[in-house]
Amino acid sequence: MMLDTGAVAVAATTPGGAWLVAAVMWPLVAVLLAIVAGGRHAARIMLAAMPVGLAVAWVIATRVWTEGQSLTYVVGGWAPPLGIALRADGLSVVMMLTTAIVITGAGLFAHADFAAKPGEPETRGSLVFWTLLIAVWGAMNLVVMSRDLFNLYVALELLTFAAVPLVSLDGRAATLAAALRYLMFALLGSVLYLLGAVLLYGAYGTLDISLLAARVQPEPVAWVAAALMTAGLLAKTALFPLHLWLPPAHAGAPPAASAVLSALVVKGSFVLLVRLWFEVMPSLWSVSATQLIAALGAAAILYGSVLALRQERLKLLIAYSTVAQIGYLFLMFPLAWDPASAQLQGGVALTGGVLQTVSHAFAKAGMFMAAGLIAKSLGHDRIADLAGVGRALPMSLIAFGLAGVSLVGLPPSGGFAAKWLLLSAAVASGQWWWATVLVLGGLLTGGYVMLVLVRAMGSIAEQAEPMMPVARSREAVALAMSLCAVLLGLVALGPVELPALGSAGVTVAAETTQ
Amino acid sequence: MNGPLATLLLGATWAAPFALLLACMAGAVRRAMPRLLWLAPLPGLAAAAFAPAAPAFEIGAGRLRLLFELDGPGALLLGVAALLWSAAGAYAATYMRDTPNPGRFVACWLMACTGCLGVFVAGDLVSLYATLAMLTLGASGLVIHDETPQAWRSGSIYLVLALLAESVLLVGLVMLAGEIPGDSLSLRDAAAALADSPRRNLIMALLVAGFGTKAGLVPMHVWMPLAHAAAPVPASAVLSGAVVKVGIIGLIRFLPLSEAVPDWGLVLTSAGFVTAFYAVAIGLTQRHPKAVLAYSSVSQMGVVAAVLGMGLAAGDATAGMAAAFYASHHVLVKGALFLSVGVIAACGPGQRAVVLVPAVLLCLGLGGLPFTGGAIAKYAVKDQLDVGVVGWLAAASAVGTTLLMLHFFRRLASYGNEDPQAGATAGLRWPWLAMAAAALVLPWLLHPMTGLGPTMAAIAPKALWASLWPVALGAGLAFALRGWAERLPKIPQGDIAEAIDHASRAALAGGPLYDRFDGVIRAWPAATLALLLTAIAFGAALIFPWT
Amino acid sequence: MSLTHVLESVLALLVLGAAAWTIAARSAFAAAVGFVSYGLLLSLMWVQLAAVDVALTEAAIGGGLTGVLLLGAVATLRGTEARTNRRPALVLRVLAAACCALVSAALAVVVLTLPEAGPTLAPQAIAALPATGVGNPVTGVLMAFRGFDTLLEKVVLVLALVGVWSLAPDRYWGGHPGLEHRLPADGVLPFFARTLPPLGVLLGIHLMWTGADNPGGAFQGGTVLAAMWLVVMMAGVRDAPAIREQWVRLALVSGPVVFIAVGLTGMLTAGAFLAYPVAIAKPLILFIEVPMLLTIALALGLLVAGPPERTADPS
Amino acid sequence: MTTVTLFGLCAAALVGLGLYGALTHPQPLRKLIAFNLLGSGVFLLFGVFARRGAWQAVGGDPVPQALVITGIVVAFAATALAVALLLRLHKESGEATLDPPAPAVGCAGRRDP
Amino acid sequence: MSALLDLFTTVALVLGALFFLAGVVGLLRFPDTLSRLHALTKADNVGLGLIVIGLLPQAGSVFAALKLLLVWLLVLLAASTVGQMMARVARRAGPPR
Repeated sequence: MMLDTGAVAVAATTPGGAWLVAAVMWPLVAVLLAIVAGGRHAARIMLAAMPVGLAVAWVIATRVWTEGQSLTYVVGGWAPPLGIALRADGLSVVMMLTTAIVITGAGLFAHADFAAKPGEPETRGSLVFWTLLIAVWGAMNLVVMSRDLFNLYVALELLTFAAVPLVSLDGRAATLAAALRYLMFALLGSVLYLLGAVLLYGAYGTLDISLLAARVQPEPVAWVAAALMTAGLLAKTALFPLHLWLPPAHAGAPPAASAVLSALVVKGSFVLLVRLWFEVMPSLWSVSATQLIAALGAAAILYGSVLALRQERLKLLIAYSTVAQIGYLFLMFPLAWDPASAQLQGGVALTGGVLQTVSHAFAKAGMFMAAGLIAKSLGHDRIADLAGVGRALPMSLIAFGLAGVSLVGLPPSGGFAAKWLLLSAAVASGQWWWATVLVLGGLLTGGYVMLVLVRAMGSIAEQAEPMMPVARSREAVALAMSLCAVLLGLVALGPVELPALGSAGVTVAAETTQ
Repeated sequence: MNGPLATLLLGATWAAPFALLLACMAGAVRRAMPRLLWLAPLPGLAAAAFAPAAPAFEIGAGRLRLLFELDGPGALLLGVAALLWSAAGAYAATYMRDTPNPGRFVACWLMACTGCLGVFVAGDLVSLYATLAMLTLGASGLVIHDETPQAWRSGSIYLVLALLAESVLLVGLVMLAGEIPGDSLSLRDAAAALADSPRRNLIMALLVAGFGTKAGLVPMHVWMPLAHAAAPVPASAVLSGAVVKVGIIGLIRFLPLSEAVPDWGLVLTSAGFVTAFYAVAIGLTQRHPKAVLAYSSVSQMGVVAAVLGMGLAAGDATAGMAAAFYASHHVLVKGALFLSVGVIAACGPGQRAVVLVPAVLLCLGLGGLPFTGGAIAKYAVKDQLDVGVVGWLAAASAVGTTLLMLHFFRRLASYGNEDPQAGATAGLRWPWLAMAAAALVLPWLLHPMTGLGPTMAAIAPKALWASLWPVALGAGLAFALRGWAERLPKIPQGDIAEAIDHASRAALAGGPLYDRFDGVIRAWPAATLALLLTAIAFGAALIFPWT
Repeated sequence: MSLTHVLESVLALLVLGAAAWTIAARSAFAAAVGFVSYGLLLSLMWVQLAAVDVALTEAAIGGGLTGVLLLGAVATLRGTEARTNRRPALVLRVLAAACCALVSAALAVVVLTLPEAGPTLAPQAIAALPATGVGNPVTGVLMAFRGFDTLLEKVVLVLALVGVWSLAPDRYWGGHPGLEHRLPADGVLPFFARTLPPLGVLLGIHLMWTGADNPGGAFQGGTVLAAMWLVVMMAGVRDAPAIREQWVRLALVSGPVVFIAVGLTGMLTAGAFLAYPVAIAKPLILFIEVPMLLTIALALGLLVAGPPERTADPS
Repeated sequence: MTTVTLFGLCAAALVGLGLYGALTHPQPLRKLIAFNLLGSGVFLLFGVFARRGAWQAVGGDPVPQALVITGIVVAFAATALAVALLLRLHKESGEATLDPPAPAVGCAGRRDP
Repeated sequence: MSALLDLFTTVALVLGALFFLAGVVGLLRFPDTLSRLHALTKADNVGLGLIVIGLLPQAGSVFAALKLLLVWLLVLLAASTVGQMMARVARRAGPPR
């Protein structure tokens, strides 16, 4: 078949599209600059660059909001399928803002740990940490904006290569092993993804998401490709039972890194998965496929929560909670399945899923930072011996508690809004079993959050060695993250029409598919 | 007074304790807080007094519009609950003076207070759920406070059951929200939508289960005896007095009382009476006065549920108010009696009269002794309970209550401090006496405002006799059986809670199994194999759509 | 069945055989050797597929650098081999084999079902090639149509290098990478390492230069340069540079930096990021490829050399 | 059987072989080698598709060929990072294995006294 | 003329192939490392040399011819070096098993 661009209009750069280039390029420039300038200046460069990143993300977000349609940029002026297009739709914008806020928070939080002391020579941490942190930012921006499956492959690898060394930053054998497991498994995942992309190209002669959306047919090649890509992305997202790498990696990394890994990195591949299911091949899926992916999600919720309850160390508990919370993201697929048109459709369910992604990002960032401070101050993070933390670090504990409020899904947190939307979608589509899972998950989550809180508020008498003081400013950062998670609900259900945002990408896709 | 000031009071009802809670972040404030606890509920009291019909206090916009407003029953319960919270707060300032970890106590206290008072003013589904959740978290903290094994067990059982109830409620509320036309989430619209919703039975089942658990209807009553016995005295006072009413107000708000729903009415009524008698029976076997009181609370909530059930069956809109009035009397009495337990524990032989004289009045009052607050409370619900066999059941439950309360009285009397020097400080004595007086007098003053008929009719000879004979009978029985109490079987607190223990123990025993399983599936070959199997499964799912 | 078919079939069998050997070999060393030969055979396949550029790359990387990397690792890890040979349970292995076979089968089905002549972007690429000034369509794709990918790929290289460096023990940070070979300066290897590079460098630059119109390009050239440099380092003729050296850092980022700079000027001069004004497209591309050659050579070399393992101060 | 089909099937087989090695080999280094086989199989498949796209004078679709070159580089970077990690792990622990010593979770029994 | 050249090429190639064959046989049959090495390197160098010489007439341009020679040169250099190193290793390793 020769290439016919079909009904799809050739992607063209929209006014303001240049901002997308800025969003991808500034982190790269910052990284390269830091490598040259060396660790002595890396922290300064990054902190200087962060406002830029926030500003760029904000500009793009406001433009998409106000104009109500997505921004597009055709790189090099070579339109797909030959070239590569970037596009910022609602989903991208939400993720970009989240990324910007979380990484900025992580940077501020980590400054005390990794900023080079004046007058001293470059150290390992001072160069590596900042370089990789900003690289994660850039990779995330690219992952949520790129429209080309191969370009996305490179972006995912960029994300992985930036994330893995963050895990083993402290160089202990345990974290090195965790990082290696993470890297190997992620590589397997991305190879499967690439294999699927290759098949799609072989069958349809393009890698552009919009063009593929118009061409994919329900036939063996598409099925194989879809299955492989889904499995690969699930591996990178650490959905049960593919979570082998997550707990040790996220629990072993430095707090700021854990925050970024848990909050953002696993979401990169998830966003790509959403694009794949909702945009590239919304009509390829079936009841059984959507039920299957949600079943994995449900298993993750229950399994992860139970194991979180059983952990003895705080950071491991939080890591397993991530395993569980990732599960929630996948309940939206069967709820977004529209039997009438036999395809996935954006709407309440998708909005709920996106909301869960974002609120979990903030909550988990706040939780890991709080846990990091607690561990730093106690010199350990054994849950059994947390007594007295409530008195010593009230702010940190409140940060943890508020994050927990969002994870449990209590109003007005973003977690509640997400849960509410997912529940109402489940009720509306009469899929009771998923509603039950949502409820049970909330119960278990409440269990392990309360466990930590009560322990931490225990009487000081039990508490042995004195605690190290931690900087108030760092506690404030953790608290800010958790507050974002809690207040997100007000934004989400409030005036700003996040639902429209969340599904904007899908509506656009729908236009292109018809 | 219905101006903006009144509206502000509605907001302040929960905002004031919440503000104090936030203030606890500062160490200095936290240390001073026990002495300020009694202030927290005052705005709520004022709101109940001055703003029962004020326009709603709103925050937020769009789909998330939080409403706070009052209706008749809400105002009534809010008022007495606020009074109890205030008195118990003052009491706690003394009682908890040298407890370990006062910081956690005040934090949990204020959290529970915020939630509890918030529920009474909550005007929409979201704020209702939010305040319920906050109440649960704070209350479980209060139960666990002493950190004894018993406290841990009670606290965790309470937490599990409460969260379970809230989850059930959440599903119900979400379904209800789906039934409401438009974007509104306000309780009024919700209740209206429920009345004629195609899925009414399911939603009703969820709501009754949820609020029933909160109100401690059998068999979901397990948590009450445990929690109320384990918590520190002032905490159990508010838990048993005010917090339990959260379930009642929930039922009042959502049940479509204005139209007859006989089947659900029957369900509720029978559940109520079963609870009432079962709790009396178990309560008689208890030793610890707080446990006895807790069981009496269970039984009284059963009576309230029966009232609502009858109202629902008959489509009698006034049942809501009647139930609220009966419940509000219970708030005062139970609060007072729980406080008395702490007082008598501190009183030497010399001072017991200060406790026992009012206590006996309150006990008999709960049975309906004429001229006590209990009499008017009973009188207020006669429209619902004086019909046919139900009337006899109600009278029998009054007898049982008298019996149970006298049993409590004897346990209380034997609970005193033997040290002749010992004496209860003013900080304990006055709140108790204040509550006792309120319990005896306040219902008479409140009744005229409820619009449940002429108050004076309650002291007409016929009414007097109707409320006297069950008390007399109960007292007679108590005297006749005074020896038997020792011979009754010893049933542990929270009777069937043992079952829960077994279940949880079994679950925990399975624990190491999870760990081993996790170790297995997280080993490399298994995990990578899982990766391939996932891919294959999705391939299969795509080839066999199974639509 | 023509001769080419026979040859191709033989080639395919050889490749599969080498692969199977690589998987099944008992010792890791044998596996590594097997992988190198596999890489070389595979590059022949690429030639058969009319993809000489890829063949060059595959030979240089698959046969060359990866081989060096693996052999070095094998030598270090030889001690642990005996300890870490607990194969998974038989049932797991059988299950794994079944699943892998299933995946292969699915792919085979796809290969067999797809039509002989597939969709292609060749017409578009050829049509657009004049605008880039280069004659080799692959280079056109790499440097123009999908220059964005190439740029990111360079950043990936640099980032991976940072990741490798991050594995240095703190005390050696900024120091020299591991390989240190104290050989007699008059040994044959040093002689080799002195004689070969001039030719190799010539070859590398030639590859880059010719890449514009014929098979080859900055990447293949850079790989050859890296190989030369590794020979020199391994022979101990020159020590690996300390990673804190300013020139190392500068040379490392020079490629992507120039690429980005040109791309940004493209926004002004050619109306899009990474677009070239048609008139000077080819000179621009060559101008980018020079620093890119440097970056690739340095990055590949240092990736193989590994993290710093000696302090920077002369010892 | 044409070149395209022949090499296509060869690629499919390579993918299976690579997967099997990556799954079952106890030594991380061998897994890594297998992973490289797997990757090259995927690239070969891409090359086959490129060949299917031959057009007039052009022997194959240049876009996949270029992408394969990029892919090879990325795969090499990944291998280098993994090898470095493995060697450092070996230096720290004296071992080189991916399977964790024991699941790092504890008994929850102690939680409720 | 060209026919002659073709003939020359063919002969050279065949001869070269024969040398390779000999090298392989030697590699397989000779008793110890050193002699195997001897067979391999010598045969390969000469064999490749013959092949290159045989191809020279076919090379389109002088430049191409030079490239061919360069290839030979490189192989000679590499083979001699590697052979020397292997020999050293073999000697250090002692008598082959």
